[in-house]
Amino acid sequence: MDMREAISRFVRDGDTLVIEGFTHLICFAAAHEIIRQQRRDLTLARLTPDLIYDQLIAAGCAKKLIFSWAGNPGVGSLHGMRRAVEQGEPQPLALEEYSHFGLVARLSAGAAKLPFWPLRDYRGSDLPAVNPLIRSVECPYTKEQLATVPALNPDVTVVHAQRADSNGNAQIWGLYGVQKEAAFAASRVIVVVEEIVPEPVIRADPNRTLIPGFIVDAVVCEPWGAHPSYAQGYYDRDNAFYVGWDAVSREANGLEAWLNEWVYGVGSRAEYVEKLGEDVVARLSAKPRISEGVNYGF
Amino acid sequence: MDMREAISRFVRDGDTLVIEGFTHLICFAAAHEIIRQQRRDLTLARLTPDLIYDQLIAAGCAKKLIFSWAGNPGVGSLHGMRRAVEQGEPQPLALEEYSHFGLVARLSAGAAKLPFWPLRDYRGSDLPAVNPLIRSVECPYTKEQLATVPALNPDVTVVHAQRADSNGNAQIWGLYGVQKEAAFAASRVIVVVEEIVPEPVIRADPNRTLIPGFIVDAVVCEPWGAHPSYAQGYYDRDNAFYVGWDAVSREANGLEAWLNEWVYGVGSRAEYVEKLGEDVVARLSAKPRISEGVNYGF
Amino acid sequence: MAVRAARELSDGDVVFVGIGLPNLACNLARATHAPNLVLIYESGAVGAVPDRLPVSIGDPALVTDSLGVASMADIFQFYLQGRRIDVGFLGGAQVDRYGNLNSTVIGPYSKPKVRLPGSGGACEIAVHAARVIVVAPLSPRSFPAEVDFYTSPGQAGKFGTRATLSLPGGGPTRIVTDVGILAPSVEDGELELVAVYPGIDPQAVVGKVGWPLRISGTLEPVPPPSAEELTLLRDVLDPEHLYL
Amino acid sequence: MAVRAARELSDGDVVFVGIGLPNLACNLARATHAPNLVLIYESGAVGAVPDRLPVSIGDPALVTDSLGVASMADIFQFYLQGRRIDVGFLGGAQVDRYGNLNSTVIGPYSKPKVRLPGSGGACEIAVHAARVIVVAPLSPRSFPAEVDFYTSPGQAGKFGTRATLSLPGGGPTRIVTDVGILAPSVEDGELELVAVYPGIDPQAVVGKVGWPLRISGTLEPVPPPSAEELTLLRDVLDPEHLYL
Repeated sequence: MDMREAISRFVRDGDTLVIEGFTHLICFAAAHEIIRQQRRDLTLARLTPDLIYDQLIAAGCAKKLIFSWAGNPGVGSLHGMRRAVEQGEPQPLALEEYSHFGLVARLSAGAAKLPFWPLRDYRGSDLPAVNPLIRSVECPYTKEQLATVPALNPDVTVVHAQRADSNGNAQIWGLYGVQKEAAFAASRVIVVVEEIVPEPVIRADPNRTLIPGFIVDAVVCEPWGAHPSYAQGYYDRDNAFYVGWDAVSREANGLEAWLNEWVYGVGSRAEYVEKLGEDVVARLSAKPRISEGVNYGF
Repeated sequence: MDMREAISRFVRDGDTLVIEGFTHLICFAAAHEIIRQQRRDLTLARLTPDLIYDQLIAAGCAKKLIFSWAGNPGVGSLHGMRRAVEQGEPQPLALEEYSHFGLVARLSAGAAKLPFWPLRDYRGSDLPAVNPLIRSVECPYTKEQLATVPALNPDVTVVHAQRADSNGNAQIWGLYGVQKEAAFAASRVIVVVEEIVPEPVIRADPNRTLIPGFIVDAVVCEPWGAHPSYAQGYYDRDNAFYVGWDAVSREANGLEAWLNEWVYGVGSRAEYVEKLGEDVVARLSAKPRISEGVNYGF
Repeated sequence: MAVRAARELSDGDVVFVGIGLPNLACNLARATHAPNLVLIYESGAVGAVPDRLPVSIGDPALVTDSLGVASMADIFQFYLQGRRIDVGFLGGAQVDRYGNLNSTVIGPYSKPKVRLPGSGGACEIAVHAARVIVVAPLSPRSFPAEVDFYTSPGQAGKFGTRATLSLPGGGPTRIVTDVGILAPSVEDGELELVAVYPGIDPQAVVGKVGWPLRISGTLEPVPPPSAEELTLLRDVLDPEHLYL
Repeated sequence: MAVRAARELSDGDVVFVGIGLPNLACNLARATHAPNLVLIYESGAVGAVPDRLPVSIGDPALVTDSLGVASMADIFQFYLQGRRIDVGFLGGAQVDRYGNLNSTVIGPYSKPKVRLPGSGGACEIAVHAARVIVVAPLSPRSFPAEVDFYTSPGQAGKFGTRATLSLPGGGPTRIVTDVGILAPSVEDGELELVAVYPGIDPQAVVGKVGWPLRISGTLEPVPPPSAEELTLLRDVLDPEHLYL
């Protein structure tokens, strides 16, 4: 399935959407297609909104953000997000805030179809005071109070992975983030990969499979689909892009011009990569560091 | 460290002991050394007691068993365990019974240092009626009642793995069982491996690491240490042994004779393997099915 | 029974498989009408294609060439409790009139006549799987009116019905025996005889259970095993006759 | 500050590392007195040995040649809440008299003067790590008597003390600044000046915090960075001067 069809069929106005990936494997290709298809009133959830949600918010796709750390890592603020929160531009954005552990726990509960998840956290913190969804429960054994967060069950989760077979059995190596929990928690799952591989490639190393194909609704092959994020073994993080985003996004018209050029101005990820140019692709392409195989025989 | 020293230093009379591994990677070598060193009054916990706890119980090491499925898979009863429960021979054995999910949840809670774990289970079952440690908690969001089990924090967990470096950074492929949870839940961790490999072998494929070395107290190299269980890529399960155990263990003196010959009668795992003989080793040795490597470069 | 159980599976079903007959049934279904069956074992093997009949549920042949391996915590939390399983297979020493299963003890728990292995994953499979197929030969001893011990919940029982207990899965929907098939009635969840195998007299089946067995008004015809099914079972899937 | 922070680490410590100065401090410690430091990143990299200074906490260089990779659920549940972490590094826009940290908002939450990134993993690091090293330059604005928002708990505050709150970790034990080091007093957990760097007048430090700062009776001497430490930092660990 191509990205246009996957987004068109599985992402709807008003959905709660999770595109996860902690620094690694953040699916910008899906976000850009969502922007092009002008989805509206999304509730966006992610530990680190990162540039990907900054762009979705600036493009007017979102009405609410659920998050735990909102910044451009190592660089500064997310200006698009701040304009929405502080000035209501292009539209107001409601915030629901956790810590990383809290949001990981929300997705874990969602994946396990439990209504809540317990964690030892938040005592001595103001976070529960500003988020009434952080509550507590009494342990039936020790009688101590533990914090709780409610399950988060997205309507759609997009997982970017290095590779999958055509049924969506997806393999990830390097940082896992909360991709597995986000996928199992969702009603609909879109898997986007650097390569579609024959099923025997997956079956030759089953311990690398993170997402089983039978929970996947669409499989999209989108090389370089995570840029400016990265895919271990495929391409490096484009740190210069992250640093440069600060200047691009500082004013609304700068960010808008960027969207016009790099999102609305291209029809697909393939065009985006072509526009990125050979130099960037060459600079970021991964050098080989191939691991050894292991024996699955008996 | 050799097995004798590892057991001598880290397993004590009265300990709660977990030797996990679901069919795969069950560390009989550690159990046999515990029998030789005549540890007493152990509380043994395992999803499937299997032959390994049948032997420990028959050897008089255990006073209590925490379990969820007590049988010889595909064969029949565990006769050593039943004699202890039904006739108090060689000593009485207390039982504490869960379902698989319940015991997995107890170890997960232990690993997470939470006092309990919630699960949607046991309604319509008699299990909570015969085990007062299965309780319930009210969800702070939906007000529904969920089952709970208390944390299980073993004094010692023994994990068998295919390989580790000398610091105990241990890699497992094939079935994981609850080895990770059992290790993180424990106060002391003994890792037993088929091979000690140089640290760069571990570092060349970090996604295969299940247990980090810094939580490990002892690393023991014990080839064929899981026989008659198996190690994927090293040797097959000795199904004939499992089938044969029924006749061996049906009478107390048969089981005792087996222990005399195969446990007390050998000084180490190496002697056991030698006694096993070349034919058995040849029959069970794994055929090669080597996976491809993946690229960890950037 | 393996043939009849196999026919209960639909192509594409995600099946939580136990060892023995269920395993055989799944492999037969995969080889015939349901090539896209996804076999999941509680040991953690996902999409297994064992090239030998596994003796244990954690056999290495289940891992080699499988689609994935999951930790048991993930299997029980994300796959089973996460409601990703269409069909669970269960057996039991006792099956009662509402499909409650006992695999724990015959007699009282504290002083059992027979100590059975216990739940394993059976309780949670009965709670969560969208539907449960029970495979058990029919006899008065193993089909009492009420089980001695409720290991795994059926359609109703002393604790209430699935609805009053808020059990997410469908519970036992088909009981495949050696003479016919029982299924819960829509009205009250009591098992009734819905099919008998060729040559079996429905009335003779009635006496083999410990309650007054109702015979469904629409008794389904069950075609006998085909030559292809039998050949597959005997020559390919269980050549060593471990389970046949 | 990187040199001083590095010296707070002992060989063999299991350290939960943030990006920037803490990362630099850990690599300096590894290169000098603590070769067996285990670096863990909340992104999931365990035993990382980055061959370049990572710009982000999830840099691919943290994975290549690391000892292991864990899911974030495992990192937070089994490593951090599981009490396997000896040292956590934290910063914050505000550090108050009891070591409470604010990385959420300056001003009221609903109408902030400055919206900061938020907790990330800071709250749980402050709750669980056996000890927490805070790295922050000293100024009256960033060291108020009480933080505007309690993101991460210190030794005591409006909610109670660590003991009354049953917080498992040790909380902030050392606050490494650009002029000296603060540490909580044993009596009441209030931060006091326990060390000043060469050439710094302790009295001048007092005026730089928003509460009457006590000077410890046993002010520790702090040797200046050695030539080796400076060379390592400037030429090897941060050759592009990202953080120096």
